[in-house]
Amino acid sequence: MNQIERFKAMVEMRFFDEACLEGVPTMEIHGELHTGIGQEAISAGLLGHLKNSDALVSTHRNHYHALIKGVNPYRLMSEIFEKKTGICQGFGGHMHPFSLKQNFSATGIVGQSLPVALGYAYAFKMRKEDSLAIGVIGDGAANHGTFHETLNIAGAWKLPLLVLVENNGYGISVPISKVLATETIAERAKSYSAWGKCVNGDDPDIVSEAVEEAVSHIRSNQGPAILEAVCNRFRGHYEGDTDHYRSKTEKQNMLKGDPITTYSKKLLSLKVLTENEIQNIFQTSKQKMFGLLKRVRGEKMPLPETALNYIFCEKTDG
Amino acid sequence: MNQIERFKAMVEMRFFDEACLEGVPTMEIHGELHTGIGQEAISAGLLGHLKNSDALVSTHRNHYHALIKGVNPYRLMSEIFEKKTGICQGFGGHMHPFSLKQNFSATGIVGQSLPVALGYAYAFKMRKEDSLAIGVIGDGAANHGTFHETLNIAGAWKLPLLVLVENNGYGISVPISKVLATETIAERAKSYSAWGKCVNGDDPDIVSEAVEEAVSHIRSNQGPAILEAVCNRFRGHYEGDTDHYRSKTEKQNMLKGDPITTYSKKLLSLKVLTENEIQNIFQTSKQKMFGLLKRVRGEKMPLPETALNYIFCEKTDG
Amino acid sequence: MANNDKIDRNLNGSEAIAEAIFQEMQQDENTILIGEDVGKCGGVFGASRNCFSEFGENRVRDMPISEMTFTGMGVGMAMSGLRPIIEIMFADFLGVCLEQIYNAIGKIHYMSGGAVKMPIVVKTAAGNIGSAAQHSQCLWGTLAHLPGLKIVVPSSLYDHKGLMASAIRSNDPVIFFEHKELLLKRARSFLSNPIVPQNTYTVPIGKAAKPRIGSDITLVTLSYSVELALKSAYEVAKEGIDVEIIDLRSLVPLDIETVLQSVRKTQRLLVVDEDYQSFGVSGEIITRVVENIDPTSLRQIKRHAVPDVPIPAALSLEQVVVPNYDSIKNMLIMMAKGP
Amino acid sequence: MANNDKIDRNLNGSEAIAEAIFQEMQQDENTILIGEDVGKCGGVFGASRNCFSEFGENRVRDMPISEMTFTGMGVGMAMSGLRPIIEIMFADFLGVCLEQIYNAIGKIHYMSGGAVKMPIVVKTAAGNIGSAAQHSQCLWGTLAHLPGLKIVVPSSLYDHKGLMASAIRSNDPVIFFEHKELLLKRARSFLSNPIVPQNTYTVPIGKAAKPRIGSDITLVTLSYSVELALKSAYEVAKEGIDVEIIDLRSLVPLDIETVLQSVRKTQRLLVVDEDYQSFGVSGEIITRVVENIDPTSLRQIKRHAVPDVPIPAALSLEQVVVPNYDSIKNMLIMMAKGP
Ligand SMILES: Cc1ncc(C[n+]2csc(CCOP(=O)(O)OP(=O)(O)O)c2C)c(N)n1
Ligand SMILES: Cc1ncc(C[n+]2csc(CCOP(=O)(O)OP(=O)(O)O)c2C)c(N)n1
Ligand SMILES: [Mg+2]
Ligand SMILES: [Mg+2]
Repeated sequence: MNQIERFKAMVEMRFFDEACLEGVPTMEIHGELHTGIGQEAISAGLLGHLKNSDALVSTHRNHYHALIKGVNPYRLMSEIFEKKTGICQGFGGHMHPFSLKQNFSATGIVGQSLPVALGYAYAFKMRKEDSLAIGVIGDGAANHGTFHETLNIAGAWKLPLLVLVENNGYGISVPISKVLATETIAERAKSYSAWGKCVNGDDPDIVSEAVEEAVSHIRSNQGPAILEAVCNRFRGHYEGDTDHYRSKTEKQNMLKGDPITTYSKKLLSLKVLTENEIQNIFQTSKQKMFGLLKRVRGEKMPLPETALNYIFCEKTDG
Repeated sequence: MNQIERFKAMVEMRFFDEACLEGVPTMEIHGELHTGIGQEAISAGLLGHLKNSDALVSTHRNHYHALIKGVNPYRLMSEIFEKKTGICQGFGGHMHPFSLKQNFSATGIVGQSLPVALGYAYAFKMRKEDSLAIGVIGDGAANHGTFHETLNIAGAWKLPLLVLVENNGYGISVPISKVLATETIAERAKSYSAWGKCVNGDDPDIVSEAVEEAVSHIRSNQGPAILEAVCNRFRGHYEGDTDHYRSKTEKQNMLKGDPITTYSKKLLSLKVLTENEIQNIFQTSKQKMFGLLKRVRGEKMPLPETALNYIFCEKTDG
Repeated sequence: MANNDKIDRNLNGSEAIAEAIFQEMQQDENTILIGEDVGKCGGVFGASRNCFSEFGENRVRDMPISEMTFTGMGVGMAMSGLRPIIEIMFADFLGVCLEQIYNAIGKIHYMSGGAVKMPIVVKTAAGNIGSAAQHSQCLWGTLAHLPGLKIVVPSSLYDHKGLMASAIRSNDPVIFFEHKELLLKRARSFLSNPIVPQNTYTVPIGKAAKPRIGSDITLVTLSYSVELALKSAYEVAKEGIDVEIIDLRSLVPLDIETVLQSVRKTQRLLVVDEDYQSFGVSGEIITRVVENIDPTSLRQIKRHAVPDVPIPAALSLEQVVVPNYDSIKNMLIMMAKGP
Repeated sequence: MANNDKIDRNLNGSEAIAEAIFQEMQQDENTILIGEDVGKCGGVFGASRNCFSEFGENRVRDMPISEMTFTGMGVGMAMSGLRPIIEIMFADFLGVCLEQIYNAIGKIHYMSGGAVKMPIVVKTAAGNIGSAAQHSQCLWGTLAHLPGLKIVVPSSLYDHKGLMASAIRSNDPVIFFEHKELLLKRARSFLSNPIVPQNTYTVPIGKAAKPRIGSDITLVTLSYSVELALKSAYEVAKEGIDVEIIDLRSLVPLDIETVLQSVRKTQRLLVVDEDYQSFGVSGEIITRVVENIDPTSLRQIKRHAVPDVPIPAALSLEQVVVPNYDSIKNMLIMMAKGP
């Protein structure tokens, strides 16, 4: 996967979430929304390393993971906008997208992505399939008991599991440094006989390299890996969060390090892209994503009379 | 605390549990009973290191911890025999003894001793008291999420917590080696910036030395410690367990290493005790514990009409 | 809203609760607050605002996302003499730490033969505000089924403060269910009692309120649905239907006497509940009524709750599964037409 | 016991269940069993005996004591095409992993708009056999309140096998409550159907059984209490009281039709439940009855369950809080004397 594609992916992700933001003040998205804005480099670093059969289980902040895993952006955005054309017909919403075809799912409950990913990993190994499972978590989720239980099992049985930690420094308002016993999360790898590394999550090339390493460790049947990518959450925890717990200075400094800007400069200086090409990518991506938005907005919501469908798949009388 | 007292403690513990065993076939103890037989050296190693104000939170296999923490043996045995004279008036039973005076408690739910101990540790530190909390667990419980959550918090805030792992090699029928990602449990200490050590849990002197180290680490405000003591569970998991999952050879070999016999030989060869004195200790302890048993058997069960007491401590009408 | 002119402070539910916590923490240094984002952030709904700066991080502690453990910590804290308030951000997450709640917090007083007290408050935000299946649940029916726990579910603004104060002072464990909608709703738009005195006061746990007196139908409900019920009752009153509303305030203890008195009068009972319908609150209330009132003097018994379905994401679906102002009104009108 | 001569295999409940699991695993290689001690040990109650040696450790896997995680694993396994049976040793421990059960297992089919199936069985041992507050609970009322889960609670030996087979074949998630007493009870001492055919068969989930036909009182119950009820009914028959017994078999779906038919006939209803009384099974059954039957044709409605108290350790206390043969008999006699 080359750098241009990584860059394009980042820009598309950003505009995808910016398009979603349009639905918040209008109440088209009527629950809280968590965007990945600022964290694009990590998902872009996954590009090219995953097979369709690999599983990815994500969190409340899942849009980018869905996109990188190949979920149809139109159907994803439709779901976020609670439309009948959504991948879950509007029943799931933005925190709970499911796509069996891509082995993609998510959960709104912190820490619970990992056991689900582990279940996939177990199945893959049991069936001697060459696939792996990625469980994505945030830094906050790394202190949840499932982190330990999952990695211990994966380590004991050498299951093909990658725990990808998007360390954006905060669990809502709580700085990870206040509630973590160690410097990094990845250093816990030894406790699970796992591969572990903590990298700069603002540069997709660095992330990609680390993913490469982790994935080849896993695919060569050596057991699980923890990849921690340090990044920033540009916006409040969710749309509506006043983010009053972070100082202005802290936020200003953070925004100076926009991974998209930084990466565009890198590609410019490496002469991989020209200023013009970069602008083109911005424009095309923006058009694409806001084009999706327009179409999504035209779609229908699920019919009220379907609200009691799908409680069970087999008929019951009770 | 000298070796003689350690030895006496071990012998008393053994006879305490052997006295309890008498209540099983007679159904005086009508639930399942977990004895500590074979694991005496660990609790004996705690002797002399704990203050009354220190807290100890134990598990389903809690008799020895209660005794070492200073809980009255008569009232403890009464509780095990479901008598009104029990420390919980027969309401708790052998898995749930509570004694506020000694800051001693236990739980029948695996892994849940640790958070409770951590709560004590937090309170001690907050009030600037010089006490520490011990959370006892088995090897099996070390794979429970609370192990991680508890140690991470204790490590992050340098709380005075000792996690004492009694590693008897099994969680019921499951060998710990089958379900643990590492060689030892104690080596996980690094993940929590904790002190950690794995020792032979069959020799109370070794345990005592390690406890000394751990406790001075904790009392000097350096954060939590994990002490893993390797031992054997001589009987089935509970009384009634057929223990068919362990081979005869394995069991025979295990019984050869009875820590009480081994320690008596050590004290003999060190000339700390004579054969005669050792026999005396056995006799006195046996008399003491079977004397308790006799008295306990004479006690009354709680009155049926009190069964709805203590649901709440404040009156309710609903 | 009738009281609007008397409202000198236009508080919302979260401010009323924060005030109770603040004042109780002032009065007893053993009272402490632990949970996610309760510190500098002041709670994601603001229900512990001002506490961190006043009492410091030892007593108002931001926890890592380790609910199972910090709930269990509350047990150790209580045994060591503290009086912990534990915040579990959303009721939906109770399943992560429920074991500690029902096996330890709810049972230790009993298991210890009365020797150990558990003066613990577990506070949590319940209810639907559009956040789909995993962030909209009430689950108070689940908790009420488990012995040893007092279950408090305030509705009026006045009760938010007064019941929280009582919960904190209680030596028994209390599960305190806030409703997200009420946490954010301001006094001037409350229909039930919106006046929150500045001084400390308590509302006793175990006594239902009767925010509306009426003679035709007894509507028993709790939490945010009390507001919906009041609005519906106001509307149907125009059509001559006189509804009596009972705000349960707590599920355990359950003030069934107040319910019975009302039903004896109206002979018509409607239970409205935002929790799932089956095996929950509505079944218990109705059963206690038929256990106590001669069936021949009961003309109608109905219930209206979430029809045993997860809360869907789309507004179009959500509206038909969660009881709302219109649906309650329709139930009342239908019942008024019946026997 | 009338059937004693037809019993060719004196199985106990755990053997009946193990046989169902064994046969279903033979028929579908995607079915796997995970849990603590389910492997070499064959389950602490023996309910997976023979499976480990037949199917090997990949398909019958001893888990570490990490219930939260291995329950969640079931979700991933199901999404990858497996059909996991998850054993949670005692129902009391469900609180450790309940979040995954109600937020994931129970909701994913719905949240995915029907796209994802959750063919998962969570099996667990409930009920009192003298093990005090933390190892005696039923909690089926707790689970039945949560949408998206089928709740199966077998009593007869025949049903142990047949309902487990149905649960495993079901594409919906099933919580399967075994009762410790029944797991250990042998065919020859069963009062309800003790014949377990060797071949595979299923008992449909959602249809109640009627192990005794009678005309005076309808006794609705489930699990081990069915055995107690049969014994009590046999005794009171001598005094001319003719009890009809309904074994619910499952709480979700709830076969209320069978209950209603019976109550229409007897006009007297007694619900017996070994779970906690309030906000649980008894309230739901009674409510559905009064929702469907004209109150004037109901002569008596009673319930008998654990009176909202933890299970005490001492036998002297336990006997007065858990419904037993005598207490049920006394209820029946008392009701027979009433209207
Ligand atoms: C079990 C559980 N506890 C709490 C929450 C509420 N919550 C949602 S996101 C979040 C913070 C998560 O932090 P992190 O894992 O770092 O992810 P980030 O939001 O930073 O991406 C919290 C506490 C939840 N959803 N689930
Ligand atoms: C959460 C939970 N899961 C399972 C059990 C059942 N159980 C009781 S003891 C035990 C094994 C514990 O093993 P370990 O921690 O090594 O302690 P040991 O019995 O060896 O002393 C199990 C699985 C339980 N009590 N609680
Ligand atoms: Mg974060
Ligand atoms: Mg062990």
